Amino acid sequence: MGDPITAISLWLDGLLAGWGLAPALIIVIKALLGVGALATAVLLVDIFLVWVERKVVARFQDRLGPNRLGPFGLIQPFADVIKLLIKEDITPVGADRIVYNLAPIMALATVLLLWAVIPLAPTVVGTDVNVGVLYIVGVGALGTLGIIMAGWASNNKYALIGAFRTVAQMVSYEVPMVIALLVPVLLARSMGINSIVNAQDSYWFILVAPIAFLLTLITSIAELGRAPFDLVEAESEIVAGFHIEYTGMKFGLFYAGELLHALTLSGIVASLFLGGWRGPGAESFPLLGIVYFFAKAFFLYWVIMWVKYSLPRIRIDQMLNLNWKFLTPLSLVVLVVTALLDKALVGVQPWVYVLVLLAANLVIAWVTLQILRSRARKERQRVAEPRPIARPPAAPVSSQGA
Amino acid sequence: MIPLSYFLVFAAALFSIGLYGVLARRNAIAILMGVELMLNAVNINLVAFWRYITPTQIAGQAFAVMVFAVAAAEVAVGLALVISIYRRRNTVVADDIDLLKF
Amino acid sequence: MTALQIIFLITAVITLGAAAMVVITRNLVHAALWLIMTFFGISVLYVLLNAGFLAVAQVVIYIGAISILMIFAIMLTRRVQQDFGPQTNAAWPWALVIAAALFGGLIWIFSGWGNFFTQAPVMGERADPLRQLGMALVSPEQYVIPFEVASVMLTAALIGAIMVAWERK
Amino acid sequence: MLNDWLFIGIFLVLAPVFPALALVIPRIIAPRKPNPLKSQTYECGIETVGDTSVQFRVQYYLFTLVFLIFDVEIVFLYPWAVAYEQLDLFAVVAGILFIFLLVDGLIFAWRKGALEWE
Repeated sequence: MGDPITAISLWLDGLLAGWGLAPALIIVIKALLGVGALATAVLLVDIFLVWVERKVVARFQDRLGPNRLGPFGLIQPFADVIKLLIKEDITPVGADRIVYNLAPIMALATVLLLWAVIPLAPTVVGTDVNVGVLYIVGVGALGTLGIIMAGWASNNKYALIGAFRTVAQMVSYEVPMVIALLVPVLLARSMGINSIVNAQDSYWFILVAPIAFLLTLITSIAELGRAPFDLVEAESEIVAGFHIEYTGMKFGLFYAGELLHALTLSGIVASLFLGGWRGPGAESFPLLGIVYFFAKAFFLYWVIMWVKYSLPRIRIDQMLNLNWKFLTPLSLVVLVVTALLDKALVGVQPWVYVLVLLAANLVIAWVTLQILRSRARKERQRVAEPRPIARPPAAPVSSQGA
Repeated sequence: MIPLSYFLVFAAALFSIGLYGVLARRNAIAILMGVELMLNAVNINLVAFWRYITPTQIAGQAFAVMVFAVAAAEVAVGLALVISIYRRRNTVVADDIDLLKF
Repeated sequence: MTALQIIFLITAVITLGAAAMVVITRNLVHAALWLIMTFFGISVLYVLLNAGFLAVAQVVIYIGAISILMIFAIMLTRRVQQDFGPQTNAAWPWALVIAAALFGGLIWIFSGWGNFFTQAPVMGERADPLRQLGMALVSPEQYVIPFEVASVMLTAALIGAIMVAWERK
Repeated sequence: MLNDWLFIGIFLVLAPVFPALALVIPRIIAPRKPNPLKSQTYECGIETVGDTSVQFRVQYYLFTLVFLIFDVEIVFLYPWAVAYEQLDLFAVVAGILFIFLLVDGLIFAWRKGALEWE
């Protein structure tokens, strides 16, 4: 009795066949039920995430967080949802109504779509489509589109500037992300997420590709637009960025999408590098796999929040420099080294393979740190030089703004 | 099952729509959009012929990949030209960009 | 009518409608959004053709990169954004005639071809087009030269576009 | 093969339904009293001046351009990585050469200063 999911699936097969339905129709009905169950479960987790977010940020700031409504304030997010539902929703003057309403739907729907390929347990896999990793990148691109639609349709300068910044950041960080994601694909020889999890049966890929893991995590945080990469919604400059004009549930959808996106990306990173649902006994008791998966995903989610509430916001030039002059070259180096070593180490014992790749990663990390240290020394000298405090503007300000 | 004719008719229609866009639009960016439609129609044909005529050889898919690269290069350079012209002449209407005439 | 045919027809009608809106609509940002819809429909057709890799590559490259570049270009040429006048040139009826003639001609040529109504051969369970593609792109007997040339071309396009679009003040 | 995509296809149809529901419910239960003052564009309290479509820097275009080229090239490497088991040394070198051509473009953009935000 280790596998209730397969049992339910078989029972449904028997039941529907008993009604005299065609086999093709049974597959469709089962897929429909699966999608409905998965999406509902994910959205419930999403509501729970509101509570996690508020509780954890309170602890980071030495507060208690929501604690009045229900045990530990657990009912609080439902109250939040009801409040958002009965808020008046205001469409700003001059907005492009269709695009304006479509944008928040896209923001949440694209995040939901990612769950179609994430394996929760050995038997609870939405679908192991053979291009899973690129599917994730592609759906992420659709999310970018939702943001640009929101910013443009709001008919607000700040929203448009915020959307432009967001998109510039998201597309920039997609480059090292796509390169870093190539490393687990190379190691597993497959793009299917579940195939990648299956390939990690003897060791997790974080052991052979720790730098790729860190790169994926950093670029994920940037894709999310969370601190320290939250200059896209810098309150002091452009108020809230692309969702400035959204009220009530429309704003709620952006908020829910952002929280769920964080957990989703944590889950993807956990699947690609931390073995996903793998853990002792997960093969024989698939439900344990769900527990392991969410434990790993929530651990990474907590790391993302830890980073968010610890680091200050970076400037836009620093953001772009970090991406193009540090993360992208580093990811290319990691990819080439991994590819070459993998080909050179054909037929060796697994532990030799792991040790050599781990050592190579450590060497790369050490060299990178040395380069960074010397750059930081120069930067400290540059900043310490005496500079004029304030100057009157020499020429009229050019028309190129924003 | 879907016969090959469906895909070919679809691709021909898409190509014609793209051609109309290229010939009729005034805005240079819109013309580039028409070119994209035509390239996509070509791609559909390549992949359809691969699937229906020579599924064991991968030529159709490989050339579809090349068309992707060409489309990306075309858009990158084309839009760069449009932006450059816009900054100098303040227009993106293709009929007004007739520098080469004189 | 099988289920696949119905899915194809719905997708095709939506895609062609979106493509028509791309060339008709006056607002350029809307044209770009319709273009994205067209790309998405085409990616669904790739799935129907068992070309999963091309389907996701279509979404990543066309929707995720090319469309966003186009939207940026539209917003950079901002005076154009407010141009809601007629977006077609004087010769548009001729363009319509040429496009219709091309469509008719293509259909006429196709209809005389013996394989026009051919059905798709069954793909074996062991067929793996993705792996086959990966090997074909870098194998010396097949497409390694076009592959590397594509890379050179993209690099050249990058250099050229930067030179054209960017001028230091 | 198509069965794999069936799930995603159904997901594609159903995924927008949930957020759309969340937008329809407030239509019914939330108050709706629009007035011209309320629906003004928000800009820190002051009245908005001028046109929404401000002039953007060309840098946004340049970064997206570099991204486009990189994205296309890296997507082509994915089949190469999937087929890695079957590749001989020549094929591996061909892939690495592809990456080096990519690095070429990056070095050019860097040297040219197109990656600086001014």
